Formats: sequence, structure tokens, C-alpha cells
Amino acid sequence: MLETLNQTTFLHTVVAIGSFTIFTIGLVGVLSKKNLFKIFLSLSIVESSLFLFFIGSHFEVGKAAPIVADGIKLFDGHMVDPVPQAMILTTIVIGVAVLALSLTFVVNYYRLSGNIDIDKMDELGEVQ
Amino acid sequence: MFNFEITALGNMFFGLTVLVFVSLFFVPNKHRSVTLYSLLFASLACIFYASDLITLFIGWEIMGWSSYFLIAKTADKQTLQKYIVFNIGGAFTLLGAIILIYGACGSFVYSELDFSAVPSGQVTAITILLLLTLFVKSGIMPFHYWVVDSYSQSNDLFSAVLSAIISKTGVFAFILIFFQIITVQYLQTPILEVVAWLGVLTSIIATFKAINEDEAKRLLAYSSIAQVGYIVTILSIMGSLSLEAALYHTVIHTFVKLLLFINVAAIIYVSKQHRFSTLGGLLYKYPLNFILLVVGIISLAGMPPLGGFSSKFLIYTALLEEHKGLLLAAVLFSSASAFLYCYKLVYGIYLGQPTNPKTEAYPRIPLRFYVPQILGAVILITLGTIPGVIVPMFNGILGSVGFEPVLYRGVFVLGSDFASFNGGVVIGAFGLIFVLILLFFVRLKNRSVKPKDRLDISYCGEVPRADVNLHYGYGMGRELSRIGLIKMILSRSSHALWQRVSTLFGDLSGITQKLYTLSAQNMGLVIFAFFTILLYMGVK
Amino acid sequence: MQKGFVAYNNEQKSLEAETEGIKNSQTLIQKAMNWFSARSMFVVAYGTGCGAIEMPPVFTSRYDIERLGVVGVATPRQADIMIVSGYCSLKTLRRVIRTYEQMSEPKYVIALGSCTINGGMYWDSYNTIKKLEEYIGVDMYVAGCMPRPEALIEGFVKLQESIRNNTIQPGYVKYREDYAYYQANQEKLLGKETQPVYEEDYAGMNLS
Amino acid sequence: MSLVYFIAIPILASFLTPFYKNYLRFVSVLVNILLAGFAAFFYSRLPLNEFISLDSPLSIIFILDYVSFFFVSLFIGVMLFFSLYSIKEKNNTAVFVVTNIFTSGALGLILSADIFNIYIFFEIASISAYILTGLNRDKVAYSGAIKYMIVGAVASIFLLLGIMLMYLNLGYLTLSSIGAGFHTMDKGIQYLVLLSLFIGFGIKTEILPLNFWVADIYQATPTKIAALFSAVLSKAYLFVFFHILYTLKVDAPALLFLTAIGLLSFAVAELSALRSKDVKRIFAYSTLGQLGVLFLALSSANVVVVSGALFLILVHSISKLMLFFSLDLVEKKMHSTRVEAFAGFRSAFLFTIFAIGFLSLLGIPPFAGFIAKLTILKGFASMGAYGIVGAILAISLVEATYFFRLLSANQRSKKTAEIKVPLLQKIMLSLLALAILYLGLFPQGLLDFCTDAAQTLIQGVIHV
Amino acid sequence: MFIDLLIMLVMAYGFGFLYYGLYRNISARVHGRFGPSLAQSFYDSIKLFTKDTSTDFGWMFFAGPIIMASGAILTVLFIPYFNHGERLVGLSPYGNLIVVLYFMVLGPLGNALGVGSHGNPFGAMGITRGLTRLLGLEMPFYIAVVGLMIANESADIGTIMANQAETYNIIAHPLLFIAAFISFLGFLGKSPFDVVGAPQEVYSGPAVEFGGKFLALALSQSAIFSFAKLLLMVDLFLGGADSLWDLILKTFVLFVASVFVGNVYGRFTTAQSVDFLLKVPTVIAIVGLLFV
Repeated sequence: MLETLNQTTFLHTVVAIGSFTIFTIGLVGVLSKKNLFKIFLSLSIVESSLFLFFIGSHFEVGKAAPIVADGIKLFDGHMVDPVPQAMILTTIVIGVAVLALSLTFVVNYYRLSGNIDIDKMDELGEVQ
Repeated sequence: MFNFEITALGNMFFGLTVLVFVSLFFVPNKHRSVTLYSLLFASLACIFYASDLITLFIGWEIMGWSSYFLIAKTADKQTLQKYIVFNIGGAFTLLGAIILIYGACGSFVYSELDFSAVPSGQVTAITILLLLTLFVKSGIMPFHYWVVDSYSQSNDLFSAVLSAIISKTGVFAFILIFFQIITVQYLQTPILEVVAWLGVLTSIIATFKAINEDEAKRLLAYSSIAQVGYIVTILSIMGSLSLEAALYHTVIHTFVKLLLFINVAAIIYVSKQHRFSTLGGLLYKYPLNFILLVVGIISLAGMPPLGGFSSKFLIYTALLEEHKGLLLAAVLFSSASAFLYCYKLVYGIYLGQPTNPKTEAYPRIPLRFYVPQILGAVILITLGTIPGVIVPMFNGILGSVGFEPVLYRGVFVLGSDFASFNGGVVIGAFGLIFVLILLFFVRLKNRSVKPKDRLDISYCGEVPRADVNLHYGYGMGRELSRIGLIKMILSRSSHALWQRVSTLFGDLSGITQKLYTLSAQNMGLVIFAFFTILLYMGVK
Repeated sequence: MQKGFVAYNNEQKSLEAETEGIKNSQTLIQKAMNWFSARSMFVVAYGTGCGAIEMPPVFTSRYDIERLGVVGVATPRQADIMIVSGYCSLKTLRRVIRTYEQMSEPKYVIALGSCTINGGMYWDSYNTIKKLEEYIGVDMYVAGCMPRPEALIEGFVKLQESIRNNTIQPGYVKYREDYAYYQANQEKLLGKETQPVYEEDYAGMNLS
Repeated sequence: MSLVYFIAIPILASFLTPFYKNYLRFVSVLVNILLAGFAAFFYSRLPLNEFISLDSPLSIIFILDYVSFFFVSLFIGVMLFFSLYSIKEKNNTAVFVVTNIFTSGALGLILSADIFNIYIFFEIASISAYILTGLNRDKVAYSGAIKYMIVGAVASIFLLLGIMLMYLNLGYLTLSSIGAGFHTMDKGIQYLVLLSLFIGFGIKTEILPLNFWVADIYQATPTKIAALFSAVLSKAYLFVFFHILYTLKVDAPALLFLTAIGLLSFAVAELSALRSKDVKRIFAYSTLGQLGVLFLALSSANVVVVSGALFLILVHSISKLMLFFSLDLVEKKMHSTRVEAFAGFRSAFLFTIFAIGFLSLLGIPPFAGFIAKLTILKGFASMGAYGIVGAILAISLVEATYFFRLLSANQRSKKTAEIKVPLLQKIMLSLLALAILYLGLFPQGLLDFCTDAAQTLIQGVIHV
Repeated sequence: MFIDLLIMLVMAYGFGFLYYGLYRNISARVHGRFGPSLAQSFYDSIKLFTKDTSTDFGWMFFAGPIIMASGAILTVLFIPYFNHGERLVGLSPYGNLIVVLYFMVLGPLGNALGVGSHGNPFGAMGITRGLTRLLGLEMPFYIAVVGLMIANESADIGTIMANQAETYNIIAHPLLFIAAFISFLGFLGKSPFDVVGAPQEVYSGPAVEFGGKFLALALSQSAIFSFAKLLLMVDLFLGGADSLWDLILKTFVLFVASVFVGNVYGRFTTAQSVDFLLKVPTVIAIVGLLFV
């Protein structure tokens, strides 16, 4: 019975369901939370769910991670496809950079306006 | 992109423009904006001599916004807004029509446009769009909303240009596109019947509005609307005599309005007063101005000895030949009552007792004001005596536009075989009789006695006090509103219509504006909602 | 006080004046013109005193003076004759003088009733004038404390006769020639400003 | 002499700032002049592909064909103008650090031809935009930046989703191969990919339902930066979106949907500008409107209309540059960009510049805007789409109303302050005005180039 | 040619005043009194001409009545007296019906300018009433004339008269005649529409400052003018005059009809008269126009 659990297709369905639930959790966080920190946090949750889905759906049971280390110079057959790994690596880096930048903005904004709640941000818009 | 071509039609209109601009060059003018005036002149030349629709449109637009900047120096915000929205709207309908023509005939150059293969639905669309442009430019009724304010609030020199030349560009476009490009056989007549009646209704309502007006320049603005309304009516009759009548009336109206506007400008320059209720009694202070104004109003009302009559005569004969009895009756109604506001103009400014006693303090009118007036007066008098002199020119235009020329019987006679009159005899007889009676009067031994002073009038034995305002003749025409039919005409106003349109757009923009002040979270909500909607539509 | 005129104007002398005409020096055309101007008279429709009630029957169908060519007109400019009907108070005198001066020559005045001749029953009143001819040139008097319409028509006929054969010197000529005399009388009575003014200063008026 | 220099040099210039801290202004001008030189160099060798392979499966492909050259030269020109224009401002050198990254991001977006590279430069450009928004370091700027980052993150999520779905089903990243293989996927996945790409790029190209955040961002950024946003940023995303769209050979109903969306967004943007009281927001709405028109024109897949659209992009960038920079001068003097302040300044030069800008945006003859609008309308007329022609004319009438309301407000109200325009600014702005006038009178040269560019855009990426 | 014109003028002057004297006599008889002699108008005019002085308010006041008189005289000269066209044709070959209609408006303009120049407010009131009433009068008359012109395919009075050889227009176009006759009453200034010069209300309206020779000229031009209008009505609707006797008969019949109507009605105010004129006769004329 355990054999069936070890197939790639089963792995892909688990990954898909898992990332979809994380996606919805993050989405609910973004849309309902009022605190700015929590919004940006749930945004990064949503991103990470995408990464998880992308990597997970490219992984095959029984293959090794495409890491070039001591001794192995080339990506050969029994390694998983390296391209998505590289893409997600850069995207994670970008995600972190964006998160850092947004949090600095939130801190500065809080220091200046003393307000963290997104609905009370009324500086912009048509001044009647 | 710019290509020009000298045509007879272009020559006539350009000739008028040159005459008006050269004569107006002399008038003293506070806002000396030479660049804008030269730009306007160039755009007018571009319109009249264009040989393809794009050059015509370029000239049209430049004229629109260069006159906007000329008006912007003196008019207030609402007038400017009304002016530019209507004119740009008119220009965009013209652009729409040009694009439609391009879609139908595949080119912009006049000579290559032939409408034989074009489906009639498209021709009707083109006609309606062009008629809208014409209505806005010549101020036909629902679209005249901007005319009166812009004419009266722009500076005096420019309101003369506006009323003399710029209102004629609509007429030029009508003749050019309907007669020369689309040519008569492809045009559907029912639309033009409606246009004729719209032109007449405009002139009737404008005439009675003019009679009710207390400000000199607004009165002249309404009268321009009325006169251009005649031209539009006659043009839409689509006959060769009616085209000649329209061209004749265009020439006459240009010089009449040039004369009248500059005359009123001279008075405003000297007395700083605009309204009849504060003017009056300037007859013996500015006699030359008065005589020129009388010449102006005689031809504005279309009275026999002067030029105005020849164009009115042609309009009546054209309508009579086409057996358009009811239309002619309406035209007669408005031209008969036109006489009222002509007299109001003369009485309000020159005749009657002066309202403010210190009219002696008014300075002398600078001589430069008289150049355009004398030009206008001379032309009107010559057209009165020898009305046939410009008929060959019109025949040239008629030929170039594809109509057979009108009967030309020498310089003095004007009209067709239906009815014609001899201008020379008419003015000669008038002059001769006037001189004879004058001689008889002077020969009488009846000694004429000068009254003691201004107030020595027979006033039931009383002496009117100096501060009593005796000039209440300026309010003439107000009693017309007691007459049922005229009260109904005067109650028409397009103000409410355009006000509703602008508030509609205002509220609409209020709603859309709220959309643009969403917070980031609501923005996220909108994005995901949009995503799910499209997803659902895709799945279905 | 200019002696000559007052003496001349007593009642008897004027009654006999009819026969002694001024030497007739007009030419034929002058005669014809006088004949025409006699045939057509325009009267200023202007009632000053109690006699004004006599005029309507004269002008309308009861006595119909129009057969003689006499028509009422509104303004003094168009008129030839002015009828001063009855007493003439000082305020009315101002209007009478102004209207008289606005009429075009030849102009005549018919004075109705005794009040214009010698003050009549108001002989000692403080605000009416006693002798009209001291202030404007009068041509024809119709005596009677308000003469009947027939008397008024008789006055018109007499006036037309005198115009036709030019028997007496018309009042307007006297007014024009002795204007200083008339003006002195008027100013003595009405003060400097003889024309109608609205700020009446009763103090300045002296009533002899 | 490879295309990488276009991206490498600006980034290098900004990272080496510590060495020439207070001469950064001159360095960035030099950098832009260098880039302009490169662009001139490459003009003669145009359709150019460059294939850089880092490791066997990972590679970067750059393409420089007519349409991308058009955008590259436009952006370099704008950035050169920006750096020259503010060469005198000693105090805020920070701007130039970020604008150089911004340039490399934008150029990268234009040049790169493989989907993941596009995502990376998408992020680079967005991050520099976030920083630029928060440049004023006050409450308003930070709130604008926060809003921008939230919406930007959502956009990158969707884009990422699109790229992953594509890679999951096709396996390769280069645009040309994706284009070839796109139609082999099954219908559902194709629709999902297109949808997520549309939402991802839609937010950035400010299309109707997705552009409600834009006006606030323009209000928050300093006016000069807003000029960059409207002249460079939104145009870059627009190009990339249509570049991908035409490579994927999208079918007709989708294009029709995009045309409808473009028309709607043009209408709504112009309408909401009618009642706006803040001049900067009015310019933002006008940019949204013009982007709506560009969207409408580019999605019509007709060479004449697309060439008109490209011409309009150039003209719109120049006019918006002119308008925003003169508004910046007004804001410096009047300390507010409300309509009352805008009505209060007295400066004949600035008034003429504003007038020329408005007239060319409205498409009124002697200026270049008219040529663009005329070509677009001519194209639609030859396609027989008269409805769209009528709609465009009607909506630009609404546009005329609020532009001229601004002009008459300034012309007829009591003047409170006199603005002396410094010489450099005066020369630069009149240079722009002359460019618009010149393009309006002699557009033929540029129009031919735009037609070739339109040709290549509609084919999409074909070889390599 | 000039003798013709002179004869036409003298005839107009003579008949005009004769008819005016007749009018005063008839209305007198209606009032129950004898009324003046027929020649009373001549006496009045000669008396006024030979008055010694008349006040003159400046050159425009001097020129006003002269323009008015020349307008009236021109109207007369442009209307042919007889319908066989070789004698007493005047200047009509050089002009047509439209010219004559517009000359009828030229007179009132001259009068208006003259009256306006002396500044007496009563004069201005009279002129305003005159012009407003003119507006009402012109409509029915012009529509009737338009109907005739369209029916006869020409605007020349001669041809219109010639076409009436067998049936007069009064029978051919009765509605047009009725409308034209009502406004003809107004043109003559007869009682329902004589609000212009009402002595009691507006101090004799326009003629308030006309004294001496000016009043004389005004009266004589109004006589010539009324004869011209009579003549026009005869030419248009009664087939023109074959001989002098026929001319006198037709004009007299028409004149008497207008006099009797005049004496019956009280006076309309300006607004009432224009209201009536724009309603009743204009509608009749338009209906007549439809049947042309």
C-alpha cells in the first residue's frame, strides 16, 4: 500500500493540494487583515506557496537534487531538471528583497504617521 | 501633408478675410497680440485654399484654438469653457466626417473623392456629422449656446473678426463639401429640408432675443446668429439662385457686422459704457459715427437704397422660385422684426436724451476707428447702387461648383427673370427726391427757431428736471414679451439643456473618481474578483 | 411802469377798435395766407380754469366747431390758438407762459371769462392774476362768468375775421416787440425763474 | 559590443556610486550619453539576436529588432533628458542611484526574449519604482509606496503563476519556442496562462479594472519621477505584454476583448479627470486615458493602427515629460499642485508650454499628437471600425474639456506669484516643444520607421 | 418721363387729401355733426406750410421728415397707376413688388430717426408703438403678397395686374384678400390699429415736436402714403385701373370700406393689436398661401 504513496503522481497531487491551501491562507491574510505587517507577511506566504508548487511539481521520486558539488560536474540523467530550481532560487531572493523594502517603508510610515492600519491611510486620494 | 489649390470659392472668402483683417489693423486695440492674429489669418487662408480634407481640418482646428487664446484675454471662465468645448466638438465631428469619407472613398484629396459607390447610409452619416460642424460654427439654435457670450465678452476688435469672418467658415465648409465634393445628386433632400427649417427657427428666436437685449454687443451677436441662420436656410435650398443669394448675403453680412461692431467698439472705447440704459444722446457729439451706424442698420434691416436689400431680395426671389411659401413666410417674419432691433441699436446709443449728463466729457473718437467703418459703408453703398457688380464673380463660383450661372444683365440690374430691380434707379430716385424736398424746405420763408436748451421739449407745460432719466426709450422691445406668440418664442432657452448635460458628466465623473481612491486592500480584492470572473467566463 | 400801454387797454377803447384797422399793407399772397390760416385753426387742448368745461361741447358734436376748421391738438408745437379759460393761478401762469412760448408763430390767445379781464370774482384773491394781458399777448376776450359755447364760437368767428382782414395787431407781435415789458411783469410776480420749478418758495412771492 | 552593455552599464554606474558620491549627476549624464552612443552604433546592424549561455540548459537571449530599438532609443532619450534636466540639483543625488537601476530594468524588459528574464527585469523595474515612489520620505510618499508594493506584489504573483504554468506544460523558456509550442497545450491551460499573464501585466500597464491604484501613486511621487513613470515605466510593460501576446499568436476574440477593455479604460480615465481638483491627478488620469488608447490601438493587429500607436507612444512621452517638468516648476513655486495654485501662477513661457502639451495630447493639428491620432483613426476607418472612431473622438472631447478648463483657469484668474524659469530648464522645455512641433509638421520619416516597427511587433518573436 | 412722375405725385397728393377730408366728414356724420369742408386738409397743410416759425432740433430732426416724405413718394412712384402700362407707369419697370413693400418700411425709419433725435420721451413711446404695430401689420400683408407672387410666377406688379384680366384676385384668392385688407386697415392708421398717434395717451406720439413746416410735411406724406397703399391694394386685388375714372371708383370703394370699418371699432392697445394681427389675419394668409 505504501508503494502507491511513493509514486511521482501522488507526490505531485499532495504538493498541488498543499500549495493551493497555503495560497488560500495567504490570500485570506492579504485581503482581510488590517495590520500592514500582517498583509506583507501573508503576501510572502502566497509567494512561498507558488515556489512550493513549482518545485514540487518538477520533482520525481528517486532523483537527486541538481546540486553541483565535489565530484559531480554535469547535470546527468538521474538528477531532477535544474532550470526550475535556478528560477525559484532567484525568485526567492527577489521576494526577500521586496519584503525587506516594504517593511522598511512600513516602519518609516509608522514612525511618521503613528498608524499601522491600512484602512486609516487617508493621505492620498481626491482632497475634497 | 499641406497641399493647396486656388479656387474661385477660396478667392472670394479669402478676399473677404483680407479686407476685414487689413481694415481692422488700424483700429486701436489694447491686446496687441500679433502672433495669434497672424496665426488666425494663416489658418483661415489654409481653410479657404486647402485642396485636401486634412489641410482643411488643420486650418479649422488652428482657427479654433487660436481664437480661443484671443478671447481668453477678456472673456470669463464659463464663456471660455463654452467656446472651446463647442468649437472642439465641432472640429471633432468634422474629423469624424473626414475619416468616414476616407473610409468610403479611400483618399482625402478633393478631386479623388467620388461618392457613386458609397452606400447611402454612409453618405447620410457624413452629412449629419458635417451639418453638426456647420451648426456649431454658425450658431444654429441648439448649438448657439456659446455664440452670444463669446462675441460680447471678447475684446471689441476680435468680436468683429468673429462675427464677420469666423462665422462664415461654416458656410464655406457647407458649400465646399455639399456642393463640390458630395455634389447634389447623392445628398438626401429630407435632411436639408429640416436644416432649412432649423435655420429659419434660429433666426426667428435670435431676432426676438436680440430685441429683448439691453447690451449693444449681445444684440449684435444675436443678430449675427439670425443673419447666418438666413444663409444656412438659403444654402439648404440647393438651387443656383439660392447659392448666389447665400454668397451675396455672406458678403453683405461680413461688411455690415464689421461696420456695426467697430462702431459700437468706438462708442465703448469713448464712453466705457456697454448697455443702452447708460448710453444715449450722443447724436450731435459723434455725428459721423451716427451716420455710419445708420448706413449699417439700413443694410442690416435690408432697406432698399443700400446693399442689404439686394441680398435680402435675392433670398426672397430664390425662395419664391422654389415655391417655398411657408419657409418664405417664416423668413419674412424674422426679417420684418429685425427692423425693431436695428432701430433699438440706433436709439439706445445715439438718439433720445443722454442718461449721464456729462456726455461732453467724452473724448473725441480716434480717427483710426473710422477706417473699417468707412470701408464697410462704401462697399454697402456701392452694392446698393450697382448690385450686379459682383454677380460675375458669383457665376464663376457657381460654375466651379457645378451649377449653371445666374442671368447677368449689366451692373445695375440684380435678380432673375422671376423678379429683378435696378439698383441705380432706386438710389438715384431716393437721392433726387430727398434733394428736391430739401430745397423746397429751405426755400420756405418759415424761420426755424432753435429750442432754448436740451430740456425745452413740449412736456405738458412742465420742465423735466435735469436728473429725470428721459432716455427710457432704450427699453423698447420689452412690450413684445406681452404678446402671446412672442412670449412663447422668447421662453425657449438652450441653457437648461446644456446645463443638464454638464451636470450629467459631472456626476458620472464623481462616481468614477471614487473608484480611483481605493485602498490597496480593496484594490487586491478587485484584482482577485476580476481574475475569478474571467476564469468563470473562460470555463463556461 | 410803461404809461402808454395800460392807458390803451381800457374796455371802451378795445370795443371800438374793430372799425379802425391797421393800414392794410399785405400783398396778395399775404392776404391768401391769412385767409387759409383763418380757415384752419389748431387749438392746444389745454383747460386752465373753470371754462375748460365749456370746451368739450364746442369741440364735439353738440356745437361742432370743426365745421369752422378748428381742431384740438395735443402739443403747443402744433397749435395756433391757446384758450385760457377762467381764473389763472400763479402756478398755472407758469405753465401758461411756458406753453405760450413753445407755440410757433402766428399764435393767438382767447381769454374766456371775466377773471382774465379784471380778476372777476377773484378780484382780491392772493394767488390769482388779475389782468392776463399783462403777462402774455391776448387777442380775443369772451366775457361772461363762463360764457356759453355759443359765445366761445362767436369769439372764434371774430378771431378768424380779424385774422382774415388783419384788423387788430395780433397779441404775439406785441409779446415779441414789448417782451421786456411782459417779462418785467412776469418776474415781478413770479420771481426770477418764471418757468415752472418744483421748489416753490412761497416766501419770495409778493402779491400786489 | 554585445547588448548586455545596455543593462550592465547603468547598474554598474549606480553600484559604484560611493566612489564619485557628489559627482553622480555628471556620471549618470555620461552613462546615458554612452547608452545613446550604443543605440546609434546598433542602429545600422538592426535585427540582432544575442545568445548568451551561462550553463548548458540556462541561457539568456537578447533581441534588438526595429520595435525594441524604438523603445530602447525612446527610454534612453527620456533618461538622458531627465539627467540633463536635473544636472543642477546638488542635494538629491539619491535619485540618480535609483534612476540608473530603473533604466537598466526598463531596457532589460525591452531586450530580453525569454520569459524568466522578463520576470527578473519586471521585478528590477518595479523595485526601483517602489523606491522612487517613496523618495520624498514623508507620510504621503511612504503610504503611496506601501500601496504600490502591495499591488506590485500581487502583479508579480500572477506573472509568476503564468510563467510556472507555461514551464510546467512546455518545458522551455525562450519566447520563440513558447510561441511555437503554445497552441499544442490544451485549451484550459492556454486560457489560464493567458489570463494570469493578462492580470499580471494588466496591473502594470494600468488597464481598466486594474488601474485604480495609479492616481494615488502619481500623487505620492515627486512630480519629476511621475514624468518617468508615465513616459517610461508603463510604456515598457505595455510593450512587453503585447510582445508576448503577439508571440503566443492569440486568437481574435481575445484581441477584441482587449480592444473593448482599452476603450473602457480610456473613457473612465477621462471622465474621472473632469471633477479632479489636483493637477497632478489630472495628468495621471490623462496618462491612464492615453494608455487606454494605446492598449486599444496595439490590440487591433492592423499595421497602420499599430504604427499610429507607436507614434502616439513617442508623442505622449514627450508631452508628458514637458507637462510634468513644468508642473514641477509650478509646484516648487506654489507649494501645491491643486487647481487653484495652478491657476495662480503667472509665466507666459510656462503657459505656452502647458498649452502646447495639452494641444498635442488632444491631437490638435499643428502638433504631433494630431498625426498619431489621424493614423490611428485612418487605420480603424480602413478596418471599417467606425464605432471605435466615434468613441475615440467623443471621449477626447471630454479630455478637451478639462484640459482647457485648466488653461482658462490660469488665463483668467488673479495671479498670485510670478515664476522665473531658469535658463537651462527653459532651453530644455522649449527643445521638447520644438520637437513636438517638428514631428507635427514633418512626421513622414518617423512614421515610416514606426510602420516597420509595427510590422515586427505584430509578427512577434519568430526565429532563434 | 418726369412729367409722368409729377402728375402721379400731384394726383396722389390731391386724392390723398381729398380722401382724408372725406374721412373726416364721414366720421363727423357718424358722430352726428356736420364736420369740416372736404378741402379742410388742404387748408390745414397750406396754413402749416406758411407758418412764420417752427422749432428745429438739429440737422437730424430736419432730415427725418424729409426721409419719411421721400419714402412715401418713392412708394407711389414705383406703383403703376393703370394696368395697360404705357401712361403713368412711373418707375415700376425698374422695381417690383418686393421693392415697393420695403419702401413702405423706409418711411417709418426716417420718421423714427427724426423723432428720436429731439429726445422727447413721448416721441420715443410713439415710435416704439409704431414699430411694434408695424411688425404685426407686415406679417399678413407680406404672406398675402407672397401668395400672389407665387400664384403669378412673377413679382412685377404689371404682370400681376395683367394676369387678373378675367378674374380679379379678390375672387381668385379671397383668403389672401381678407388678410391683406385687415393689415391694410392698420397701414392706413384707421381706428382699431391707430394706437400710434393717440393724442390723449402719448401726446400725439411721433408728431409731438413736429411744428410748422415739419407737421405739414408729415401730414402731406401720410396722405400720399395712404393713396399709395390704396393704389397697391387696387393693383393687387382689383385688377388695376383701366381708366382714370375706373381708378377713382375703385380707390374710393376701397377707401369707404376702410373708413366704415374704422369708425366702428374702439382702439386696440399695441400688444392687443399685434396679438390679433399675428393670430387672425396671419393664419388666414397662411391658409390662403396653402391653397395658392
